[in-house]
Amino acid sequence: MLYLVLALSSGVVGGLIIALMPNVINHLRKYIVLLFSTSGMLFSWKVASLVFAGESVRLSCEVGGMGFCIDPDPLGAIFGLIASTLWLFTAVYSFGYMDEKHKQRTYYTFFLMSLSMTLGVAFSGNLLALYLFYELLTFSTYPLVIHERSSEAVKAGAKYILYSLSGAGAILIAVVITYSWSGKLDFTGGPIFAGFTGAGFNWLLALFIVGFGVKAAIMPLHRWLPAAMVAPTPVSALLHAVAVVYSGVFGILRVIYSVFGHELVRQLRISRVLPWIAAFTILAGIIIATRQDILKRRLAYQTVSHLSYILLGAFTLQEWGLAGAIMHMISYSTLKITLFFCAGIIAEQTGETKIDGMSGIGWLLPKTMAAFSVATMGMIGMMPLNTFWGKYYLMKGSVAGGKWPLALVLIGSGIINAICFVPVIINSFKGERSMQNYEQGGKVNLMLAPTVFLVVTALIIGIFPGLVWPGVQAVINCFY
Amino acid sequence: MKDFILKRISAIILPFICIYGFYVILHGHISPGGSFAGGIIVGLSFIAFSTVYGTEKGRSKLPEKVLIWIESYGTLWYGIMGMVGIVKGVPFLANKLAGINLGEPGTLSSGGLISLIGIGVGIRVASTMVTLFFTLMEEES
Amino acid sequence: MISSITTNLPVFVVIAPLFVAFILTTFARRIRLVEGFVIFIEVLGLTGAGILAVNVFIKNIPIIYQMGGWSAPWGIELKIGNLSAFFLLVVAFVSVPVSLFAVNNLSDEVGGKERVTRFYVLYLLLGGAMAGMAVTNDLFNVFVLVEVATLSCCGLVSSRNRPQAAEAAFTYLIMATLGSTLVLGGIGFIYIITGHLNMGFAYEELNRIWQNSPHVVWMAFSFMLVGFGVKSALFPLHIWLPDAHSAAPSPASAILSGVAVKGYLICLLKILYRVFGHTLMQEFAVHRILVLAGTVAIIAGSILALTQVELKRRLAFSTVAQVGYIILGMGLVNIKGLTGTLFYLASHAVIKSTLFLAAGAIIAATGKKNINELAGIGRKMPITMAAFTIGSLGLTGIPLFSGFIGKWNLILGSLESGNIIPIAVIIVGSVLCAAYLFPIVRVAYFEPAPEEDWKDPGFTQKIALIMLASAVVILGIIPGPFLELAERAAAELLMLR
Amino acid sequence: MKIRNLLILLVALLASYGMLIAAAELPPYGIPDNPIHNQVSERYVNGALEDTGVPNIVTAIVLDYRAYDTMFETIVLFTAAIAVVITLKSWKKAGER
Amino acid sequence: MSILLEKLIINYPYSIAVVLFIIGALTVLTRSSLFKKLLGINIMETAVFLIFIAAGNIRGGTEPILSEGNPGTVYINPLPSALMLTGIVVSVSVTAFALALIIRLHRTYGTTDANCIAQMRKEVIDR
Repeated sequence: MLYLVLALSSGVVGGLIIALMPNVINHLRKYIVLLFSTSGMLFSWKVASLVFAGESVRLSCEVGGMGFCIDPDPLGAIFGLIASTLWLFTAVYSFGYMDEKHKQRTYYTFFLMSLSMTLGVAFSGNLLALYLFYELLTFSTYPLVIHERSSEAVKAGAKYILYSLSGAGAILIAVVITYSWSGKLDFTGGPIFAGFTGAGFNWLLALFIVGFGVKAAIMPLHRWLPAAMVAPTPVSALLHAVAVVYSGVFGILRVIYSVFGHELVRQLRISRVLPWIAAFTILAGIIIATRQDILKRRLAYQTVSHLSYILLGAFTLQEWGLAGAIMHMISYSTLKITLFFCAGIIAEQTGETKIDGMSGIGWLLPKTMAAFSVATMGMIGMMPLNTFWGKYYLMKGSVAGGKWPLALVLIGSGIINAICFVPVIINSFKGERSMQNYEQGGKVNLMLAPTVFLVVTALIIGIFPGLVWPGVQAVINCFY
Repeated sequence: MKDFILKRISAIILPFICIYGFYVILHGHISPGGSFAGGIIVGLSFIAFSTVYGTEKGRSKLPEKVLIWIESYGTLWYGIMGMVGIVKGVPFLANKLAGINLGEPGTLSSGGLISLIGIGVGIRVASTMVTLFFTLMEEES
Repeated sequence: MISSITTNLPVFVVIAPLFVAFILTTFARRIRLVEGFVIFIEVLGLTGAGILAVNVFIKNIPIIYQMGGWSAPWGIELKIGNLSAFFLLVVAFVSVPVSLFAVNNLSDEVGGKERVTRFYVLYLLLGGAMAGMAVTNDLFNVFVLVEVATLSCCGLVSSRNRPQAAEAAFTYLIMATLGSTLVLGGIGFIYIITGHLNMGFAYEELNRIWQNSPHVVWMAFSFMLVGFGVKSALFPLHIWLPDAHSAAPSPASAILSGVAVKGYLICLLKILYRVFGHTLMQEFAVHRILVLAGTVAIIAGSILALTQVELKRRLAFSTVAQVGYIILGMGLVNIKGLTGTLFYLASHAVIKSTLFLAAGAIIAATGKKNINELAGIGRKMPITMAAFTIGSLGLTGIPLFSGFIGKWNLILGSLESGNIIPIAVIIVGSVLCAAYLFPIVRVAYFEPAPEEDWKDPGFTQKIALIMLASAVVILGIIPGPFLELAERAAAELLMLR
Repeated sequence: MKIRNLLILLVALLASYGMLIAAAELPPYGIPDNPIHNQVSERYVNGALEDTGVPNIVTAIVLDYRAYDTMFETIVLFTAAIAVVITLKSWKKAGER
Repeated sequence: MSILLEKLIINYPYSIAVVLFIIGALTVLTRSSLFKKLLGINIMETAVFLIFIAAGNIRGGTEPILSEGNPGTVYINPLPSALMLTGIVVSVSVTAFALALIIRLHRTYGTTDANCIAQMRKEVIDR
């Protein structure tokens, strides 16, 4: 209860402090950011431990004649853990990246605020709270997207906010329809539509999935994501590879398992189409990625593809599929953020953003490129990296669901991942480069430390998947 | 306007027009016509005067302050007449209920508040007409 | 004494501002006194409206006031049900901060002391007419009040000493008079076939004998719709509004967009539901027409607002779009929809006043009219821009702001009426609303400010902005009794009691 | 411009058709038992004298039965006067006087 | 159709009022001269007044002023006349205000034609 409030409020409070603090103590800003992101992480760990211990951490209030309720369950707890933990690393990384850059106050303010919003999405206990925090997340991340203030950035920001608001509108309609059909919005006590049935639910589910799919970057709705890559790298890494996009994925998981319930979804006709949409997105995303020559855009399209791994797991409606989805959620986030960190380091150190221009980079930044290679292996889904397990359970789930072609899709996408990123690595170790003719921006060590740490974490989880398995098990027990 | 005959004739007629207007106002409740018609006639007499003798002369007869005063308090007069009812403990604008002696029908003093209200309305209608005329006539300052 | 005041409160809330207006002109030069009087009477009116609303809310039976003691079919009666109390509260509340904002702030836009005094006179007359519209229960009285409101609105517009103001005022006057002529014609039709001017009696008579002359009822419907549609700027008839509302002095724009338009909408609501009655509306499919007109107005108004580059014009066009929401809600003949409409009406009254006052403060401080010139205002005028931002969030319908509850109820209502298109339109409308409001906020906060010393407006102006903005938030967070009042008013309109 | 006028003409024709039908449907002109001559007007005609004490019934209605309307009527005149004055008079700024 | 015409002829005041109304509306909407617009408005209002007054009329009725002596007289309905008294005053006020606006526009632009003013407005710079 108290921990919940602290976890949710730490971001907002920190953001306000940074926004309002006088200029004379700007040198303290980093420490404030560090303090509050740490507190956010610790308290969300505490909340998660309580949740996994089976205690109910509930916080509900009546606002505007409508009940908003915060009530994390294992799924939300896991999302909260991922987000808040990675937030700390990203904060450290940003200290290096944002060093001597402009508009730091705005950046850190909204950086911390969006932590609160993400945790709110994760811990929300009914659809209204989910919708509210989803909207607020859009607004609190908008300033980060347009951080560069260039016309391109403004355009990207407009695209981002327009897409997100349209999605949110679809969600609002769906929420109202849910309310008027079922009369309740809380997730606790089984799915909302338990025992309902009818053809109308096809459309309702479609509406929900379109709404959340905007942020989850399902294929026709993904266009804002590559555009949003104009943001500074930490933002792209955290928000557009993990937090924001996960809020969409998380929303879809919520809708399927907490609003509709997998039994109902299994009865719906639409449930036969959904896995194939996910599969299409997986392949199309990664294939488009191979044609990008800017590293960050390539990573963005890879994000599009990999998000649909998780959705695929959810859409199979199998226990193993759900397990794979959760596994992939955890492991993919660590590695993807690593990839973005590496891209950021490269861009900062050498000013290279195009892939062709990266020949020989590997000799200049060996640690970075090593981390990059390991992460790429993970993306391909090799042993002994954690993503392997995610993929493994996904395949298991899709085969168990009697949809073995989906397993082939997964394998194929792994291969295309290799085609897409191995050349980058090889290319980066070709030819000679000397460090002299580059001006070095940022503090490389501050940027490198979290990167390496994350890679190590990924390896550890990959070798001992039992570390995270209880959480996954808890989620499955909660829904099946 | 330099026309001698017009000036003389209007000098003779206009007072009677004015008096007639007041007559119509006063007899509004017992004969055809009423406060509005009478007010318009009174106003017209002044308007005719200032068309014949020039706006300045007309203004000198009815200075702006007087007009503003009449308009404001003429409209307020209506409300005060209405408040009589409230003071007597009956609804706004009550006449017979307020226990006012309606007088013997057909006489000038009959109708209780009606005649009083009528006089107020008539006078302020006249002043409004004159004000509108002066304001529309006056040149760019 | 006290008892006489409380029993006569319905008429006092109407005539008090009018009486003050009459005597203001006699000491036109002493502007401080004038402003003091105006604020005083506004606060008094707010108190009176509050007392009335509490009475109605507790007793939950309409207060009937028979003017001059003549009972209903012969005399004029005032009827203060939940609807009237609701709208009285809105009018009285909004006009207080607006007059606070106007204090000591008009000499640039209006001119010398006399002009300012006359501005206040017209302002009070408008307030009195609005209060009268809220409480009256007589058809012809509605027409007279509408005329008072129209003339004072046009006067307020033309009080700005710019040539455009006169032009806008003339267009406004001609269109509005056309509208009120149509309204008078509609009243005439109703009166001729029923023989009653009192709304209740006309309702009974009309529902008894309408089969005899369906075409007359139909013409009466269309006259009312077109007439009040012109006056409240329903989409195809809105052509006068942008000029008028952007040319007027800022407090006037706030009161025009915030309250005046709503007054006509309330009259339309009264006539549709209290005179014709919802059965007759459904008989003639008027509710479908309303929904259609509302959807068209939302989309078209928002798109037109997107194309504007001038701040006040954009806000004016957004008023066109928002009127669409209210008309749409009138068409969903059920409690949720009408509750949503009424609540949305109130919240838009508050929000649009906030936006216009903030815009006025910005324009007064910077002299910049266009949106792209407002870079960095947010830093230099924090309070003004904060109020503007809160208003934008409210108008877009973000949760925790007042607009959201109205939209929520509207969507529920259109679900209840089994109509899906309005829902989509409402959502599209709010997305468009974000599209035309948030660029302003972005430019104001996230772009470098030029080296000029722009300041927040004076003390009273700040107070006014803070009052309105906090009202937006409070309505969004604890609508409680207000929403309850709106629901009861909706039930009253549907004659479910 | 042409198109606009044509459109207006079309609307006008439509409206006139509807209004003519309505006019034909209105109660026949000048008949004593039209709905408009109901108890309201009877009360006015028969009771005005003892209610208000004035034989001119129109005045009785204007200034007594429906005096509230008439008050607003005078207010309309007042409003018009103020509006005309504010439109045409004393253009100078506050500082200049 | 013939029945319609018959009824229209019976209700000839209403028919005339309709014609007047349409004339006025067309004048307002199509003419560009401000004066003509104003005249159109007045014509429309007159039409509506005509409808009211005609509705109040009774064949063979006299004006509603009680006169002692002949008790058998039929008085016309006084209410519409009273209402239209108000209506006429209202239209007078509107006309006055519109004239004032026209004068101001004429002072500013030197013309009373809406189109010319619309063209000129571009050139006029705010004071």
